[in-house]
Amino acid sequence: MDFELDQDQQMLAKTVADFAKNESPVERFRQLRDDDIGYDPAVWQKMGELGWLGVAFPEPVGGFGGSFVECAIVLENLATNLVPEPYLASVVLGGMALLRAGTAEQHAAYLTPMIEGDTTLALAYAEARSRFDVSAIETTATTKGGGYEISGQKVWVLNGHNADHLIVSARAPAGVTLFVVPRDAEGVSVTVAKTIDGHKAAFIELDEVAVERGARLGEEGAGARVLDRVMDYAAAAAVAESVGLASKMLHMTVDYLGTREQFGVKIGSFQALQHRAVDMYAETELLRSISMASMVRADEDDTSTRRADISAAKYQLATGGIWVAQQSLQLHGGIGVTDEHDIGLYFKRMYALNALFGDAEHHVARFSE
Amino acid sequence: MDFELDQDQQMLAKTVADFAKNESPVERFRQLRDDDIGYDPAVWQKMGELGWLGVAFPEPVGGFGGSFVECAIVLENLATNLVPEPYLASVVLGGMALLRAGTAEQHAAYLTPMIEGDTTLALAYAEARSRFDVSAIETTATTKGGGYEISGQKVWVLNGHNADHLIVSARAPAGVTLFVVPRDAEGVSVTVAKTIDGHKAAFIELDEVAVERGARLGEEGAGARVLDRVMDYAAAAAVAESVGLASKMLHMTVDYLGTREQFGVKIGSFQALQHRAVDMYAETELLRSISMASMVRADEDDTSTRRADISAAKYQLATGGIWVAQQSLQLHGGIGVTDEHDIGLYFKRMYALNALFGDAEHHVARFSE
Amino acid sequence: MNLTFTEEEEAFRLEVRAWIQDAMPADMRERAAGSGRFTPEDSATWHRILYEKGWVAPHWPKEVGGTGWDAARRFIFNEEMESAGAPQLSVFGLSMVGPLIISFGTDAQKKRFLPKILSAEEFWCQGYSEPGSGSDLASLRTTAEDAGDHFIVNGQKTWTTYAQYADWIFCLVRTDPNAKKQAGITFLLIDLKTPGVEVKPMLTLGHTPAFCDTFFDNVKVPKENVIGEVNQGWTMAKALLGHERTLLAMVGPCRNVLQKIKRIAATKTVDGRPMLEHPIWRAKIARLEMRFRAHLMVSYRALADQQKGKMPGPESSILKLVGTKLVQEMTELAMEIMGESSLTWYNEGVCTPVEESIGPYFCYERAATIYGGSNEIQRNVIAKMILQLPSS
Amino acid sequence: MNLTFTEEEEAFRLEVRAWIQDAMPADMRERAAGSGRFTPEDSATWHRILYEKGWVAPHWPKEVGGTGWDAARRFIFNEEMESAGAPQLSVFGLSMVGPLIISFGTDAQKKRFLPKILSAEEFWCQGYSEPGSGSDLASLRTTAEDAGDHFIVNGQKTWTTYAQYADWIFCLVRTDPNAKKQAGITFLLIDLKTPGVEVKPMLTLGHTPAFCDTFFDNVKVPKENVIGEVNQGWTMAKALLGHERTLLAMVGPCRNVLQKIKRIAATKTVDGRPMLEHPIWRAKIARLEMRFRAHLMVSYRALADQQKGKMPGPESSILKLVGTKLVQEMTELAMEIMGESSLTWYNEGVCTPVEESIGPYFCYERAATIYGGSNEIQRNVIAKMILQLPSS
Repeated sequence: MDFELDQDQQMLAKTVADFAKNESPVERFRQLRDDDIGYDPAVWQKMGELGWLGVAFPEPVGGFGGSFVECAIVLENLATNLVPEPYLASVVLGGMALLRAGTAEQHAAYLTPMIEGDTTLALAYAEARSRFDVSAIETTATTKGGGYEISGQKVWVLNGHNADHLIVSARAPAGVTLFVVPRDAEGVSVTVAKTIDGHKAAFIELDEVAVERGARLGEEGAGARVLDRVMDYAAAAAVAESVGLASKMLHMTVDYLGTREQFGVKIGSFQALQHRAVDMYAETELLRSISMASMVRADEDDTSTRRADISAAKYQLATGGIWVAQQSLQLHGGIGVTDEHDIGLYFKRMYALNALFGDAEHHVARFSE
Repeated sequence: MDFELDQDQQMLAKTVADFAKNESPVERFRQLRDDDIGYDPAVWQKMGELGWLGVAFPEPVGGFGGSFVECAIVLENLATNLVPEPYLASVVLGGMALLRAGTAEQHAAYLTPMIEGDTTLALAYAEARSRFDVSAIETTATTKGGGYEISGQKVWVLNGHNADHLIVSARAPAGVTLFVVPRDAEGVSVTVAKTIDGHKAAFIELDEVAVERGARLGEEGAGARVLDRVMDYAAAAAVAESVGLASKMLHMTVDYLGTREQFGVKIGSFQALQHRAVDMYAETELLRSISMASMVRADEDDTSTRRADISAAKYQLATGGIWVAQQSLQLHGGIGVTDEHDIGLYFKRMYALNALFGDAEHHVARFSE
Repeated sequence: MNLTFTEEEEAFRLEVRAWIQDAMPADMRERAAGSGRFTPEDSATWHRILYEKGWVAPHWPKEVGGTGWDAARRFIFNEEMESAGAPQLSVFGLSMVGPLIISFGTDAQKKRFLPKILSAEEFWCQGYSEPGSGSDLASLRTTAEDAGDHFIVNGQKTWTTYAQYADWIFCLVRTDPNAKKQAGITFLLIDLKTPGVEVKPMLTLGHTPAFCDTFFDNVKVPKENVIGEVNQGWTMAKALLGHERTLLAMVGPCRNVLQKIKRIAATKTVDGRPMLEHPIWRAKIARLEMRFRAHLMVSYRALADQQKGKMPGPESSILKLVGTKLVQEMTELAMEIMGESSLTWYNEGVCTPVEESIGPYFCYERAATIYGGSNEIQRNVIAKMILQLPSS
Repeated sequence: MNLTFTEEEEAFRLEVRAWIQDAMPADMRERAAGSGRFTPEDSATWHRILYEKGWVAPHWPKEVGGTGWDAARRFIFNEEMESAGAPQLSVFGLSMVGPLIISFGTDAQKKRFLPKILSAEEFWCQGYSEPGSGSDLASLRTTAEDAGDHFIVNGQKTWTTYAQYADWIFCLVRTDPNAKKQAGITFLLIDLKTPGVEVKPMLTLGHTPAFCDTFFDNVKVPKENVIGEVNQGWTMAKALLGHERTLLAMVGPCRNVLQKIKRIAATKTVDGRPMLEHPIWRAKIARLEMRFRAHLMVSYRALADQQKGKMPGPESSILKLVGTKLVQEMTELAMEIMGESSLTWYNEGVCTPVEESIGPYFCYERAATIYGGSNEIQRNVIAKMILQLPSS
């Protein structure tokens, strides 16, 4: 057993952390909250050049042949400064779905350009009534000519407002199937929705969108299994990101406690607040530790081994991670509930991650199956 | 709306509190833990003479025509010194069942002597597989001659080891029915079981116990409704008792915090412990307040009004009451987990009350129906 | 003990209920049934409607514009207002400075200020907190320098809720810089239109337009605007705190969020059935409802004491502690039930209005455990004042 | 990062598993499957069986009787022992005073004490706490007066776990009454058969025969029984605390209680189905299992550090805090699942043996958040040492 990063991984972590610190202060995220896209395509391009978008993909598709651990490293370190580029949406959700469902040709057409930073992806899997069940969808793909016609409505498509290609799940004659649909295809209408964490997502209506046979990823009916697997990657990714958030929130809170004075002393000298900070530390370390397990297990093919740690990790985000966020806000007092202070931005991001890829009850139920 | 006790009720509270303080120090309970009966029949007799056993019963059966509030007052005040006489078992469980199910003759034969302190009662309703569902019983009452023959096994019959008369629930041809069975009837075997709170209960086997027609309380099949109602009284009684326990535990803990020194100062000056004590105070006051509602509602005939407050109260026992017990132990440190100190006796009694008459999940489920 | 209302009281309840139905404008009724969220303008409109009916200040003495109701009627009135989802009126005039003026103001002050509070001609806000003095209120640094018949006020107040809509602010200011912390503070009323006052709305976590910073740059305030005596402001502040306790019990907000939770849970499905019928989610809702019931009983006890003309018992000290935590737990559950929809943030047309109302409100209520004396400060105070634990 | 074991390690796991099955006496196997509760005699028997196999002290260096296993094998060994429900060995000799003697003892002390710890010829107990010094360990008052070649010890130790079965006690005693609190304390080994020593078992909450008071009345202790230097006892105590951290992580007890919870939940029914299959109760069990998994990963991180010969990272400081709380929550859930059967208290024949074991164990573990440095003290220490928050 070994919980340490190897040398390459340590280097990656340092490079990403340095980038976040030097080139993406939280101020950059703040400014981009009001931007139509919400992030900077030039920075995305640069991430591609630095190889970060391909860390977990095999070499034939333009990746570096690493494991999901590298993805998690990137996410955790980007999170410490709330870097807004759509790594989770495009690399983890879109990329992993493409990688697992697509052919070599499809990889070359859609995955490699994303890895190089030229394009972004989005995975349109959620629907108004699906609530974490990727198979409970009403979007249909009916065969038409040599291809399909897709109709339905997708909700909360992360990066769906700007992605070049959407991976869309739809119910084909043989079951849930994934398709690549260009965002600008005829019949696709995109409504941009702001999210609580200062990002954007899309509500997407597909109205008899015609796609060719080659847009289908894998066999008909193979989509649910792939999505199920991608949801595990996504949950592990959210957890990795939450470790970055929680660590930073803990750090900011401890700093604040050591600086802010009330009643003539540093408030960090008050025992009740000290104990609260210690409990925040404990929850953060529990989150970090189970995140390590979940990022390693994400690549595991055995479903029950993989799910146990990933569900436990997502549950720890929902409990310990959320608690850390709440307490960090509380311990910052009045300043914490202003938009001016950064702590609230981390707080809201934690809640957004909690709401995605299965909430506490979803993972509890799955874990106890 | 009025939450104050009237003058008679205030007098009753004071009399019971004085008795507990002067005549039943916790030491008396300690000694009686090793006694075969576990309480003192002479004290029971005295309670009868003082009228405490009849406060809530109508005058024709020898009571004082009061409300259940009076019962709750007695229980709350007896609890502050862990007075071991079987008030809850005999007055609330046995007495209320008899009152509601029996005829005037049966009241005269079984209820009045109990009210006078000459006898005690027990309600044998629980079975190994019933878990808070009074109708889920396997004990049978088959008609035989002019009477019935009862067979089955009852568990955790409070005061069942010493009661003169058992009220037994059994499945008769027309449904769940209650019967009065003398504890020394032929075919009744009693196994005494010690309970975690230093009391005793009985496991009772009924092996073809023959009873006459006159032993039946009410119509055949009327038992479940009565038991359901009695369980509400019992839950409200447990809550009232828990208010006495929690108040005492809070008081003992605050005293200890103000006395015990560590690191050269009173430990009650440590902010983390102060805040814990305040939260104990909050939970105790929540418990006291909802107990007031539940003791008033216990006499309410409208099921949904009655149940809402009683379930909310029992749930507050299971959450806040238990939490107060846990924290009072923790704040007493090492001495708290010795048998020598009284705090542990209160702690265990709180857990016993929590385990009876529906646990948190039972009342949550019922409340949300 | 008696928890039931008399027949007259129940008749009164029906009268109030009918009146609300009748008096509330259609567009507000629609908002009540939809997002449950009102604008400050709605609140002002409703204030004027109540004023015309004479029901705007049930808790004031009859001679200064109250209704003369006993506590039971006031309680019923509040319950009906909450159940109907009526907008909450601004509390700063009606429930904070108004009662203080009634208790401690001069006749001239009463005549000058009370009628306009009642009629909504003048709205008020509160100037207590400063950037450097949050929990440690007595360390405030806004000064009021004696300049003969007036003071010259300089400094900054923060968290001045709804100052952008207010006409007046009541402030704690330092009038004696040499006195010990709590001494030397004065309770002062300041007209926000006075030159030198600047109000800057603040962007908060919920992006709700509630909080402001208010700056004072050589602001001239006549001495007749002092409530109580000069340098006796701390006494005024403590008297006001007593009023705040029940205000901060959050009974109305809790009821409101519970209603919303149930409305949302009825429309979402898990395992193929509405969440409102799913055992796990029903239980989660029931737990909060049950705790709310216990909390409600604590606040009823305080009300019953008031009804008897007594000071509420010590248990009323926990109302803010328990109520603010509970309303936060409720908004958290609302977020959880919404699932992915809890991401929504000031959108139109993608979620239902009631769903749209949750996120900002959830964020807004994070402040509830901080303002009005943070819950940590509340615990310090209860530990000392009620449990009488030793000082460190 | 790598969380899997090598093939050799997996083979070792099977070897250990097979050996345990083979070596454990039939009556103990029965108790493991039944109540899961063992007598101190069982523990001693099992100790001797392991001793004969050479597996009694895997964490000791090979040259003094350890196994020479790396941390992975030690970890696997522990996991197999826990899964088999084998009795826990007394930790006071093997895991507390033993390692301390190995690190700080003289050659003579090593030769005298270590072999008999291994062989179970001598059992040990711990003499730290005193009635007046609980959390404030340094305020201890048991004195050891210098009398030439020996000390004269007077005082009282409390919470001396299993002293009634022990041969020796290791104590912190005050050797310099004039030194400041933590100075002037010495780590001393005392033979419990020395005249003047009296051991009185204490009745505890759980009525389990674990804790004793131990009294010293002019007890003569040779100076060669000092570990480290005279007046350097505090350094010894701190070194020992490091060992305690992982001992108090409660990984074994948690696993054990989880197993019992599932066994009991399989036999109880709610709404007509086994609790183990009821969504509400399954969720309650799963929540604790999930948290246990996170806790386990924290302890694995500490173990992995040890495997690399490094000091465990700061995160190991939370092990006691989280583990003791978790095992308490598990025993609480076990009680809850038992329903009315949780009333049972040392009965025979009315409940199953595993049910009978819960109540006393639940009571026993209430002490877990108190002993070994109460969780409040743990938080104080972490706040200062790791978070470096300011002192008050």
